Amino acid sequence: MRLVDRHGVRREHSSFTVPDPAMLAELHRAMVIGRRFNQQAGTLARQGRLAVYPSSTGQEAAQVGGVLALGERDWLFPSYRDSVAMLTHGVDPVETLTLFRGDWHCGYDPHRYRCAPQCTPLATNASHAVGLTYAARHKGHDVAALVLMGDGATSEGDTHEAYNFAAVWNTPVVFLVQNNHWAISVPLHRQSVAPTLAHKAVGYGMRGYHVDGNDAAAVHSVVAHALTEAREGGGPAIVEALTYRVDPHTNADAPQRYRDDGEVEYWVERDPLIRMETLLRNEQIVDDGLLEVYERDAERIATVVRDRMAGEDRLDPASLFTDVYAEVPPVLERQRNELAEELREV
Amino acid sequence: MRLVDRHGVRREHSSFTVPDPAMLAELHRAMVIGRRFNQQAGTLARQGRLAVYPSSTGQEAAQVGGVLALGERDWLFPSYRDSVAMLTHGVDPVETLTLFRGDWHCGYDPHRYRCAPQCTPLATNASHAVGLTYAARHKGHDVAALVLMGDGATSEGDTHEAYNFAAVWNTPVVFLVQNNHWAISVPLHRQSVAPTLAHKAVGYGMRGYHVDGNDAAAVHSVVAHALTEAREGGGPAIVEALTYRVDPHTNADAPQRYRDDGEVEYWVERDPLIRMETLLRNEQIVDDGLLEVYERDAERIATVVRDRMAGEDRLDPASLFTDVYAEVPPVLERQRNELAEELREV
Amino acid sequence: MAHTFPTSETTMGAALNRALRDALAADPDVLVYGEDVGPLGGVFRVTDGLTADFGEERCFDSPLAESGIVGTAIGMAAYGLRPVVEMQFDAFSYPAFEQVTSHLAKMRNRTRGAVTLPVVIRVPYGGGIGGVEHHSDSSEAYYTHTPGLRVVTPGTPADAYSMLREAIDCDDPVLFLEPKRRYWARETVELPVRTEPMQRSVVRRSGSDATLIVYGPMVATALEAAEAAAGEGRDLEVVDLRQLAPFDDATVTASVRRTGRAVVVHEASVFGGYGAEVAARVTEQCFHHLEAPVLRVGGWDVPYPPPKLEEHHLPGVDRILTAVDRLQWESEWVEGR
Amino acid sequence: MAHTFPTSETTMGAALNRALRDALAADPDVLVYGEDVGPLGGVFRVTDGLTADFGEERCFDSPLAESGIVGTAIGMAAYGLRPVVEMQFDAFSYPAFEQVTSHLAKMRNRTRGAVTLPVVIRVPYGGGIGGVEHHSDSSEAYYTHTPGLRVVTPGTPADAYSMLREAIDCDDPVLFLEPKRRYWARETVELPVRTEPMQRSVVRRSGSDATLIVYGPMVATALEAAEAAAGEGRDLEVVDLRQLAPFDDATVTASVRRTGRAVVVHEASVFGGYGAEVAARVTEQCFHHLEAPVLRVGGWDVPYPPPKLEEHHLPGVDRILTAVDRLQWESEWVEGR
Ligand SMILES: Cc1ncc(C[n+]2csc(CCOP(=O)(O)OP(=O)(O)O)c2C)c(N)n1
Ligand SMILES: Cc1ncc(C[n+]2csc(CCOP(=O)(O)OP(=O)(O)O)c2C)c(N)n1
Ligand SMILES: [Mg+2]
Ligand SMILES: [Mg+2]
Repeated sequence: MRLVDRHGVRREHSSFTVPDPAMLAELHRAMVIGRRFNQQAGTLARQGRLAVYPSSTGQEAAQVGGVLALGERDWLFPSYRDSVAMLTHGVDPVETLTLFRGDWHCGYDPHRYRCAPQCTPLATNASHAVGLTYAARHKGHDVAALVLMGDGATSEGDTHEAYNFAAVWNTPVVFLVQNNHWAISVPLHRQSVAPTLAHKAVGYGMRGYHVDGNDAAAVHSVVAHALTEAREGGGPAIVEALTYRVDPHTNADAPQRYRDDGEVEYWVERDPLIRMETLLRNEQIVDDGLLEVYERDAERIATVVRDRMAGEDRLDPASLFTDVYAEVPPVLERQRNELAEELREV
Repeated sequence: MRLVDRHGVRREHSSFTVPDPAMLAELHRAMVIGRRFNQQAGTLARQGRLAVYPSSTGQEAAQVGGVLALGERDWLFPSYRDSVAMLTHGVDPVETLTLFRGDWHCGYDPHRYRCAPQCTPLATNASHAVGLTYAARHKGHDVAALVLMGDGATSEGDTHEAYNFAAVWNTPVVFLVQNNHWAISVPLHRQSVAPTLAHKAVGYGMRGYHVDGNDAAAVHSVVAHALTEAREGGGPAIVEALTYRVDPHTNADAPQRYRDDGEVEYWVERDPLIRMETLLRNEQIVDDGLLEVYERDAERIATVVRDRMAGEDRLDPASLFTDVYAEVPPVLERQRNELAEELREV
Repeated sequence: MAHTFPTSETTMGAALNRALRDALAADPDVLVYGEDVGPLGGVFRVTDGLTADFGEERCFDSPLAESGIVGTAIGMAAYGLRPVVEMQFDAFSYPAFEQVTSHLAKMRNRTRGAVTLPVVIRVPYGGGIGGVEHHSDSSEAYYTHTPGLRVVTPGTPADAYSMLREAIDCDDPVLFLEPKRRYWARETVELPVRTEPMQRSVVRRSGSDATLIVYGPMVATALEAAEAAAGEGRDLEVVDLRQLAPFDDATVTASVRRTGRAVVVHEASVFGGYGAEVAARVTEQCFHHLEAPVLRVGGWDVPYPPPKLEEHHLPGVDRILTAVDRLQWESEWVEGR
Repeated sequence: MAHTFPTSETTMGAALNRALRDALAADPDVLVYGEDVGPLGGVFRVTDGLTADFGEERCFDSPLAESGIVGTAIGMAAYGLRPVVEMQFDAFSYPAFEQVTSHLAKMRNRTRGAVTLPVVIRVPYGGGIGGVEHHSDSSEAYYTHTPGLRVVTPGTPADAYSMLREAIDCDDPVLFLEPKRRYWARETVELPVRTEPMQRSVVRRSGSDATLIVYGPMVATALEAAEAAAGEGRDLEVVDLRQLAPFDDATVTASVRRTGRAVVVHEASVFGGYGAEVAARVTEQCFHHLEAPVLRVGGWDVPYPPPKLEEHHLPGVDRILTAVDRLQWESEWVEGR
């Protein structure tokens, strides 16, 4: 499924339509910011200011397209690679990086942003989304969820269980599989021999959509449609967005060991930002002025990130003990004192 | 897919044919023996001679049809409900019951019968079958495997992982799902909302077959076909056999709590043995004499089971320690002595 | 007419059922689900009648997938429900191990307290019922070594009621281990009842010579052993730990300082079992009060055996008393000979 | 011309790689698979070059599913192969917990020895590398409490080589825990090398005042601590346990009987950790030789912290020496005050 081809030209589709101009502009803006954010985070990682950073350069359309289809009360369930999605969803950029900076695990209050902690154990948060939307319905609330997962993660048993619970319980969840062709160094054909990952939907009685993941318009349109259907009781859905991770898996990766530069080039030519920019320019939805504004917005966020990252936060070692249980139990109280003693001695 | 209807009449099918008369007779014989075996084991359970027994009365066609499609060197991976399959595969009837009698866990040497231990943790042996056939191919051997699993077990993550490994590695495994409509007290619609369980194959790039599980001819024909394809590199397959557990889940179950007698009656009318017997008689494949021989064979096995179960085996408590590691480590040596000491004192 | 104060006998299974009922009635956010907990009432009938009485919305059967069950419970709890889920048997909780360890236990910590997960996982555990393989594991050590979880286990029907109510009300995730072979144990007690707070260990029997430290299925066995020992002139104290983690050792260390001798008893294999923790910390804290090393009694370090051998595996009165006899009652004992 | 005997420096990572190479060369039934172990050579490069040198049939990437990885390895081993699989990080072995616990560990026992499962599961474990959450767990206690598994962990490059070769040759399933922060630790040793059999603990440093009992990543730290203590006039012995289960306590009990004092050190949380077992059994067997209770040093009883706090969580030289100081060197110490 594609609505805008790689030359920025609209394609007709029988059941999906290109989002309206305002949304197209919004998608582009979010991608511009996302791209810049990935760059900035990459720099911070190289400087050692982040312990690690998994970039999503090349995957902006999939993340942004999916997230901008969410409603007010909907939740996002991101993985470690989904900073751009989180940013677009409204999570504070610096809080997005807390995990990678090593300051804490989850850097934000999930309730505040309706955004679950970035998930590292692959596929394990998919069932959380099912439970959360189930609970919301149980309480009479209209809340849907978008789960982001990779192609590799679809091999995990937890993915299967979550898909199945969602289908059987008919909870409003859309599973957006960013098929970026690689799970670290493992190519898709070692992960699955299904015709597409969207075909997995069949085995759960779900709807499955296969979409050009570098076409933000298409991703948005499909996810929005799937969310609407799901909200109306039509059940959850799998959306497979075909895309590519242009950067290494993380800054610690060595992609030359497992993939050709040629492959990367192929995908760089299909850059989601260029495509959207061409469309927006050709159709005069945005002009140079607005594009510059987007760039400035992106730059501003990058600067904020850089500045707020510059200082070294003093982390209180005693915070190790505070949020393990609702109340600090005596055994941890004693250990807190022991650590305080250690710190006094040095 | 059905080759013989419930009135014992052949049905035409475009791609599958009814097995030859000898095989039909063999299928029937195995079902007669299986039915009697289930009865006998049920009696032993009621008498307290078995700790527990999960009967498969009603499911004989699925088990027998699947197993008789296996070749000489092929392996069977049964669950706790598959005594009839094991018996048909050649496992000693008393050894089949060891687990339920509480004498030991697995009562037989898996290598001797090419039969994995009966599996209790649902779906966990499916990946073992994938690994085993992979290893056989690695060694240049032509070995396929049949995994038996229930409808409920398809919800487990391990099922998904095994299906996927089998598909990606292209190992010759047929997953025969005995859909007996219930997972203890949980009906299928709470387990899956897929059109059929065979549809799950799509998501793995596998072939899926949906077959009348009370039609031994159909099950045999489909499993044989799937095994042949798999052996030839066509990949693994899922065969869903629609059948019914006529007895309680185990002798400890209380089915009146969750299902109607009417449902049971419906299925009793579709008894796999009666159907096959009608066919065999109508087509004069067997006569009364041969049918009596089958009954006698069944009776003989029942007698053997009863007799060999009558005595109380003396289990050596020291055997607790022998097969935990390849050699008994010092720590278990000491514990063995402690237990011996305990036993001396009483 | 004079008031009569009714007393009644209850089993542990019935007490748990009543606790679930009362929790469902008290709080609309509580819900119960798992495998076969609906119309069947669970394979041990602990959820008997809940679907009928509270409706399918409050007690229902889920797909057969333990990781999914715990995972969905995490999501529900994050949104403010208080799910009580069941793992049908101990060994069938292992598929959920990643969800329990990497999410359930850590979510509060990961989010600096922003996300609270009041999930109760009920696990019928332990042996003694003649179950075939995978139906008799004592898995407490896997969970007690996982910070962020509360691990509790009742030893009596009254505690079963009270602790389950507390567990459901608790804002920490709770592994609620039910000693399945005591489901039919009876006690005369009027429900609802509230016993000591679950994080406190209790002295079930006072004694002056040595302390038996137990929990769950072994509480009754230890009391029996203490009776038998009394016949032989030895006065044993029995401490029921109740909440295994986080552990408050005040009660047990006070007891051991008094008696000077202790044996920890559990069904689980001794090696790396929970008893090791108890023995180690009691020794750390009571070293100079100890007349003998704290001994441990439990299952052997072997996979749980088949039904016909479980009597030789499980610790009983005799094995406990043998350990008590080894507590160096003569003064010139030296180890390692 | 005179023979020169080459000596060379190797890292633990390189030693493990060499062990895999030599095992692949020595036995056609050995094969290596897991996530990213193929062309990438593993995220720690321990399998570097194996696919290139031995072919895709002998070392390859599997689908991303840990339970499936262990499950297929079980099937392969049952058919006579000797699979060596990798769990990419400690916490990512949890999805395989059921396969490890209910099948891998028990298969020999379940089948009365008919089915042997020579599977090696390599797990890079522990912290100290600044890993984000779920990348630094010390999960040994989960496995050491599971009878049927061998759990081993090397502390030096030479042991890494030798023990991995042994593990692959061993007919028991082996959890091979690799202290990931020591992958880059160097040692001058000529490979191939065979050190002591893995089930034996070894004294890494002799000393007379107290015994430090360690394994894996803490071996180097303990030796450092012993050096520091020597400066202060305390002579510490360091025992490297190596095989944690099944455990042969002869070496360690002999040491403690000699020194009369002991501290067990590991990275894992202390509560319910492996150190509890060591402390408990050493106390049982050496009670009258002990001048002080066996103390335990480890991580706090909290989830593994984020990178910036791990230095405050992990036991280091100071925490070890503080514990040594608490070993009641003055005679009138009484606990509980
Ligand atoms: C349960 C689990 N196993 C292994 C890992 C280690 N790991 C981290 S990322 C990754 C590859 C994931 O690939 P994919 O799902 O395609 O997502 P991508 O990184 O491509 O976005 C692996 C194996 C993990 N995080 N969790
Ligand atoms: C992992 C696991 N979870 C739970 C159970 C408990 N249990 C035993 S049988 C059963 C139902 C299985 O249903 P199904 O797969 O349809 O097989 P059937 O019994 O109908 O043959 C359950 C839940 C188990 N054995 N293993
Ligand atoms: Mg990917
Ligand atoms: Mg069924």
